[in-house]
Amino acid sequence: MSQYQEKATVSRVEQLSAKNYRLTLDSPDISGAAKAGQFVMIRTGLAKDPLLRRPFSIHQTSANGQFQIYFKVVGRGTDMLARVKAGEIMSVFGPLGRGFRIKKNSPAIIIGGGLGIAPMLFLAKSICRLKTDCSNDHIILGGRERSEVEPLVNDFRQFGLRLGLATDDGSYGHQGYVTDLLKSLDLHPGYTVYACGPEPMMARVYSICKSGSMQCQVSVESVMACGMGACLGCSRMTKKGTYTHVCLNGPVFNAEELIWNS
Amino acid sequence: MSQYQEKATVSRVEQLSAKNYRLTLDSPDISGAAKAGQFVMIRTGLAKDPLLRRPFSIHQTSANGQFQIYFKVVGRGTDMLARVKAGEIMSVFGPLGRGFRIKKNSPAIIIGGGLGIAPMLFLAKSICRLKTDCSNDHIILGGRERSEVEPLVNDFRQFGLRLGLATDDGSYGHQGYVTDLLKSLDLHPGYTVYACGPEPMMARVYSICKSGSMQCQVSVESVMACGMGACLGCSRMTKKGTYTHVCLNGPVFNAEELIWNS
Amino acid sequence: MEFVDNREDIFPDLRVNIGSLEIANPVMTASGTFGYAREFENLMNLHRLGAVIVKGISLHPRPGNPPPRIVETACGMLNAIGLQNVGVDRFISEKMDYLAGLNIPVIVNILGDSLAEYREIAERLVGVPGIAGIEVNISCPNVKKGGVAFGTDPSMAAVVTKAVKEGADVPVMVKLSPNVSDITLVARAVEDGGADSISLINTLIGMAIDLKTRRPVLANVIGGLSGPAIKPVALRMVYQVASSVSIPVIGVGGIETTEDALEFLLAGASAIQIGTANFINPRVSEEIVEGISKYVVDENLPSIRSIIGGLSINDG
Amino acid sequence: MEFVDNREDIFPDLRVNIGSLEIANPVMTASGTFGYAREFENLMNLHRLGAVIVKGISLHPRPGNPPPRIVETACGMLNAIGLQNVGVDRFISEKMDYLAGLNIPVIVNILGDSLAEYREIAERLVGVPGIAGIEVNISCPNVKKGGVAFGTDPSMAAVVTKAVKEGADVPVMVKLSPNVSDITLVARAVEDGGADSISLINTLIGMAIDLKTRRPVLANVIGGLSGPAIKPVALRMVYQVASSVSIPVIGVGGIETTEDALEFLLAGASAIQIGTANFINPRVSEEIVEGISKYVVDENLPSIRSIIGGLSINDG
Ligand SMILES: Cc1cc2nc3c(=O)[nH]c(=O)nc-3n(C[C@H](O)[C@H](O)[C@H](O)COP(=O)(O)OP(=O)(O)OC[C@H]3O[C@@H](n4cnc5c(N)ncnc54)[C@H](O)[C@@H]3O)c2cc1C
Ligand SMILES: Cc1cc2nc3c(=O)[nH]c(=O)nc-3n(C[C@H](O)[C@H](O)[C@H](O)COP(=O)(O)OP(=O)(O)OC[C@H]3O[C@@H](n4cnc5c(N)ncnc54)[C@H](O)[C@@H]3O)c2cc1C
Ligand SMILES: Cc1cc2nc3c(=O)[nH]c(=O)nc-3n(C[C@H](O)[C@H](O)[C@H](O)COP(=O)(O)O)c2cc1C
Ligand SMILES: Cc1cc2nc3c(=O)[nH]c(=O)nc-3n(C[C@H](O)[C@H](O)[C@H](O)COP(=O)(O)O)c2cc1C
Ligand code: FES
Ligand code: FES
Repeated sequence: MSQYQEKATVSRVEQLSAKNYRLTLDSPDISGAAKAGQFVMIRTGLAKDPLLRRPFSIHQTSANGQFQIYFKVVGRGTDMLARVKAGEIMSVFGPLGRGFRIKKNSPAIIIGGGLGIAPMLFLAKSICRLKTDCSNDHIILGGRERSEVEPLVNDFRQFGLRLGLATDDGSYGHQGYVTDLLKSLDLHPGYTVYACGPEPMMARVYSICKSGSMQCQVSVESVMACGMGACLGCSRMTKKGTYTHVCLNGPVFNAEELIWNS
Repeated sequence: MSQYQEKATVSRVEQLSAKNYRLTLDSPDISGAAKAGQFVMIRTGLAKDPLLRRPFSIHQTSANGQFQIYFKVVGRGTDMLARVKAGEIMSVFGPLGRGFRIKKNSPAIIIGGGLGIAPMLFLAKSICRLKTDCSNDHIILGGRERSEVEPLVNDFRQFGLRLGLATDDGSYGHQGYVTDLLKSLDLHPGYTVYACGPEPMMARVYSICKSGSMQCQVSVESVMACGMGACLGCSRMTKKGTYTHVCLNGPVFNAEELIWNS
Repeated sequence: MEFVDNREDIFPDLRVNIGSLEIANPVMTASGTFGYAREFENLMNLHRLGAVIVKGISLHPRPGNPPPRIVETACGMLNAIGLQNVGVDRFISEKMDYLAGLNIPVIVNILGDSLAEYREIAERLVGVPGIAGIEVNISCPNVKKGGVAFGTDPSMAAVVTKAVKEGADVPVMVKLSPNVSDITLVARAVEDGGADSISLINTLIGMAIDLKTRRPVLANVIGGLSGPAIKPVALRMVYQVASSVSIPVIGVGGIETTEDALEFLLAGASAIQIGTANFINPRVSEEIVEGISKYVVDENLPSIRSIIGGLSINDG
Repeated sequence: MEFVDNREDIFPDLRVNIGSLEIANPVMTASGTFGYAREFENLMNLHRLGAVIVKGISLHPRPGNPPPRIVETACGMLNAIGLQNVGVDRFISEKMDYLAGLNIPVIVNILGDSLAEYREIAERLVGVPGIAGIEVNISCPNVKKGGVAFGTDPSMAAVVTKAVKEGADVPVMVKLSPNVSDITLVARAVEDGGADSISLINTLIGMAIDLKTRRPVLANVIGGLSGPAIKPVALRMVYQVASSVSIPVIGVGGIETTEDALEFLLAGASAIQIGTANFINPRVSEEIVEGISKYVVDENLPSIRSIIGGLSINDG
């Protein structure tokens, strides 16, 4: 398990919508070692405030030693990150955590909701590379409105998998939930569903998978201080009644291991 | 006494030597109200660290609503300030303090040492404006080496006053102290000496003035939290045995009011 | 006249009660961080303040500590001003006229070296027009005699409170030191001593060292830590004290924004004080009054009072 | 052989003594912030550390608190991990082999609910290879029983120290809580109780509130404040304690840089611990070892020991 603390140069900053940004970082060690579903911890400023690094999924990597993160401005750290300019240098730590366990022989349904779309590009890429043909696999992207989904769609199109789109307000794709689209598929127990998004979405996805006897992997969030097992801050209760740590044993879990309130 | 908290746009950033910078800020209210010797308090970052504003002398103002500061990177706040880019917006508070009391009918000797050169450009300008002819006034600039003095000399040349230059290492102008140059002048009690620089320099200047019965005004520094009389942090002992406050009663004092260790 | 619609005057309703003292809104400026208010007159609208608390006043003038008196720390600052002030008599003759003219409640922060001094200061303030209350500083870390011991020993704190109450003709707020093992013990002691309200926290005791000179940065060696760094400690203590006493609690420590202020109200504070933040943004207290006002409107609250102590604790 | 020049081995001389324990340099990792060291093996050279202090161990395994367990504050963080740990037996069987193999001093941080538990943990650690010392946590704010009371009451602190000393076969370091009125009283009590050294500070008790949900952010309501925000308090307490006891003091609280570490040594600490900073830069402890080494060379010091307690106080 190789983890690196790299000084990464920002090579590109894209503003994809009012609050959503994408950064491209030159970070050969991290991008070389990363697997889909893993994350990095980024220091968003130079000073002591904000103090802690912030966790971000690896959005995609490229062969030339770069990786991207896709994020939304929600607070002080992400606000600072959105002000970063190309050429600046950031301290990045990763890749961290356990990513998705790709089931090579099982058709995939990838579901990303809102910012949960972030890790799914890397996952879709990895699945298609592993399978060479992924035209039987599905990807479902959803969000509250058009701007949360549309800017990313082209990136997903390149793999040739079947794409379903949904927004809560119907401003883009199906009006409704990603789970509507999931249910509309001809589901069978052979599928593996990979999901990332808001907790209620993942809970609904898991309950569909459970009734359909499908494998379900989810990427969950937690407040993190260290991202690598040192602080024990990122605990989450498991069905066994013990705490697991999202940064070490996740962020991707088999959904059945966790407790879902819904 | 008008003081403003302005959101000032940075219109220019100049790096004058390895560690010395000059910022030009669009700040019509402050530049309109400022007098030579006054200062501003600048927030150097957006976050809570560094927490406090930093004090900087007003280097010069311009008729189009701009003022400049000239500063050296010595710690975290000035380091952040040196990274500011044109177009960024900073919170600036001023003008603060009591500036120089220009004696219209007295020939002036202006002495700036190191960063103490900063307020002297504004002072020279103000003196020359008030007197219309200042060719009998003197200005003496000094520093440890060439880079502390040379980049500013042209700005001082424009007023037509007599210019003396000194560096500790002799790399520019006279090798030695500004006080050597002061002593070499034909001094008489009519002069008013205005000085800003390291404490030992000001102490020596004052002792020369004292023996020559010349008026001496000095601009001194102090650690400041508020810059406007609210915290009582910037105290300095006076000859009377009471504390005075640099931000309110200074930064420019008659040297004879203060205690000088030398 | 009966047709005049007065709703604009009371909506949003920001009034809070500090015992018998009703103030227009819960925002006060903290002692030692707002001078004697006049320093701010050109920078903000002083009339918007709920109350002004002035720099600590002692019986006799005090010169304060030698410099350096302040040093910045991570998200905070240490101060060792040493209670520089003009003394109670000159305070009354030189400062109170202006303050009384502001027509906002003025609370006088006082500090003594002995019980007798505390009581005497309170007595000298009797009948002075414009004084709405006294805040008793039993917690300043920057004076060598008395101060600290009073604030850390519950029974001494109670006795000081009693002494000031006996002397004073206005409500008495006692300001607690956070440098104690159990803040609720001190709080209950001053409540028993007759305090009308409690404010907390004063500064945490801290120190900074200059590596180059190998000396303490502050001439006084130690100083009081304030600013956002201490907010979590202040919030915890306000919550603990508000749950332990029945008199009003005023929260102070690291408040910089409207959100900070509202958090203290949720924790049980009836009002808040703004300290170090005044140095960074001299308009901050007015901005927080505006922010609280907006919050009451946006959240459709009947009054700001409805959120005081409104924190829900999960027992789940 | 007598011609071998060994100066390179001892220059720069970073060795310090914690009572009978000599460590190669004054840099330790603080309990609860460095896991069981293995988490860092790919990120830094563990062999460069003066000592490793592992996560607090209790007699029986503890699940820890429900999430959220951490929240960032201004220049700091609150944690309420709740002493999640595998218990002393599994610690010995699962973790000690690796730790012993590192060949650096391992100090085991322990916590009990009762005197008997403290002593029993110490006894179970007797004879376990690789353990260089025990650090007694009498100050964790995150467990409801025992912990807090032990740390804030000097006589209880002394009794716990005695109990652990009776059980242990290695030097005992007692870790003090900063949430007390007079830290020197507790320090002297644990010295009298037989402590071989004292470490301080543990976290300050704090709280954070989520305005949107109107609930405490931490499921545990309160948590321990750590990070740069608390450094001034830690430095002051280390200075006070180092001036009050004759056993070695180990400084901890907000150390992020070499300069921070050196300031604690000047204040009287014989060694330092690095906590929260490990989360931000997992290599920080090694970098500080390097930084101290460079300082000793640059300043031409005979050894790092020569600056311990070297603070000059102006009496002027
Ligand atoms: C493994 C992992 C991967 C993530 N990947 C992405 C991603 O690819 N893109 C993206 O936009 N975001 C991602 N997040 C969430 C991201 O870390 C937070 O949005 C970010 O830390 C917020 O920082 P801030 O300083 O802007 O907000 P703060 O000012 O710290 O907080 C603002 C709000 O965000 C919430 N928040 C803060 N930190 C976290 C956190 N660690 N997890 C969840 N909520 C938090 C707070 O509760 C608060 O409501 C991920 C989180 C985890 C744990
Ligand atoms: C009235 C006044 C006018 C000033 N004008 C100028 C100017 O025109 N140009 C300029 O370069 N500097 C000026 N200074 C000094 C300037 O304020 C400091 O250099 C600056 O605050 C340092 O901030 P920092 O965060 O970079 O340093 P810090 O990290 O805070 O400290 C670094 C070093 O600088 C010293 N220092 C910090 N603050 C001050 C302070 N307020 N005064 C003196 N020393 C300090 C510290 O002791 C330390 O050694 C002035 C100071 C005052 C009081
Ligand atoms: C420079 C300074 C001077 C202070 N003087 C006093 C004082 O005279 N009396 C007092 O009770 N508190 C005094 N305080 C404490 C503040 O009133 C307040 O309790 C403390 O700073 C915490 O609040 P803050 O974090 O908002 O600053 C002073 C604080 C500072 C920073
Ligand atoms: C997440 C976390 C867990 C901690 N766990 C323990 C512990 O188990 N035992 C203990 O004595 N101290 C524990 N501490 C306290 C630290 O060892 C240290 O005393 C404190 O964090 C102050 O140092 P710092 O500011 O460098 O972090 C913990 C601190 C943190 C942040
Ligand atoms: S974030 Fe620290 S253990 Fe997971
Ligand atoms: S800097 Fe605050 S009073 Fe002068």
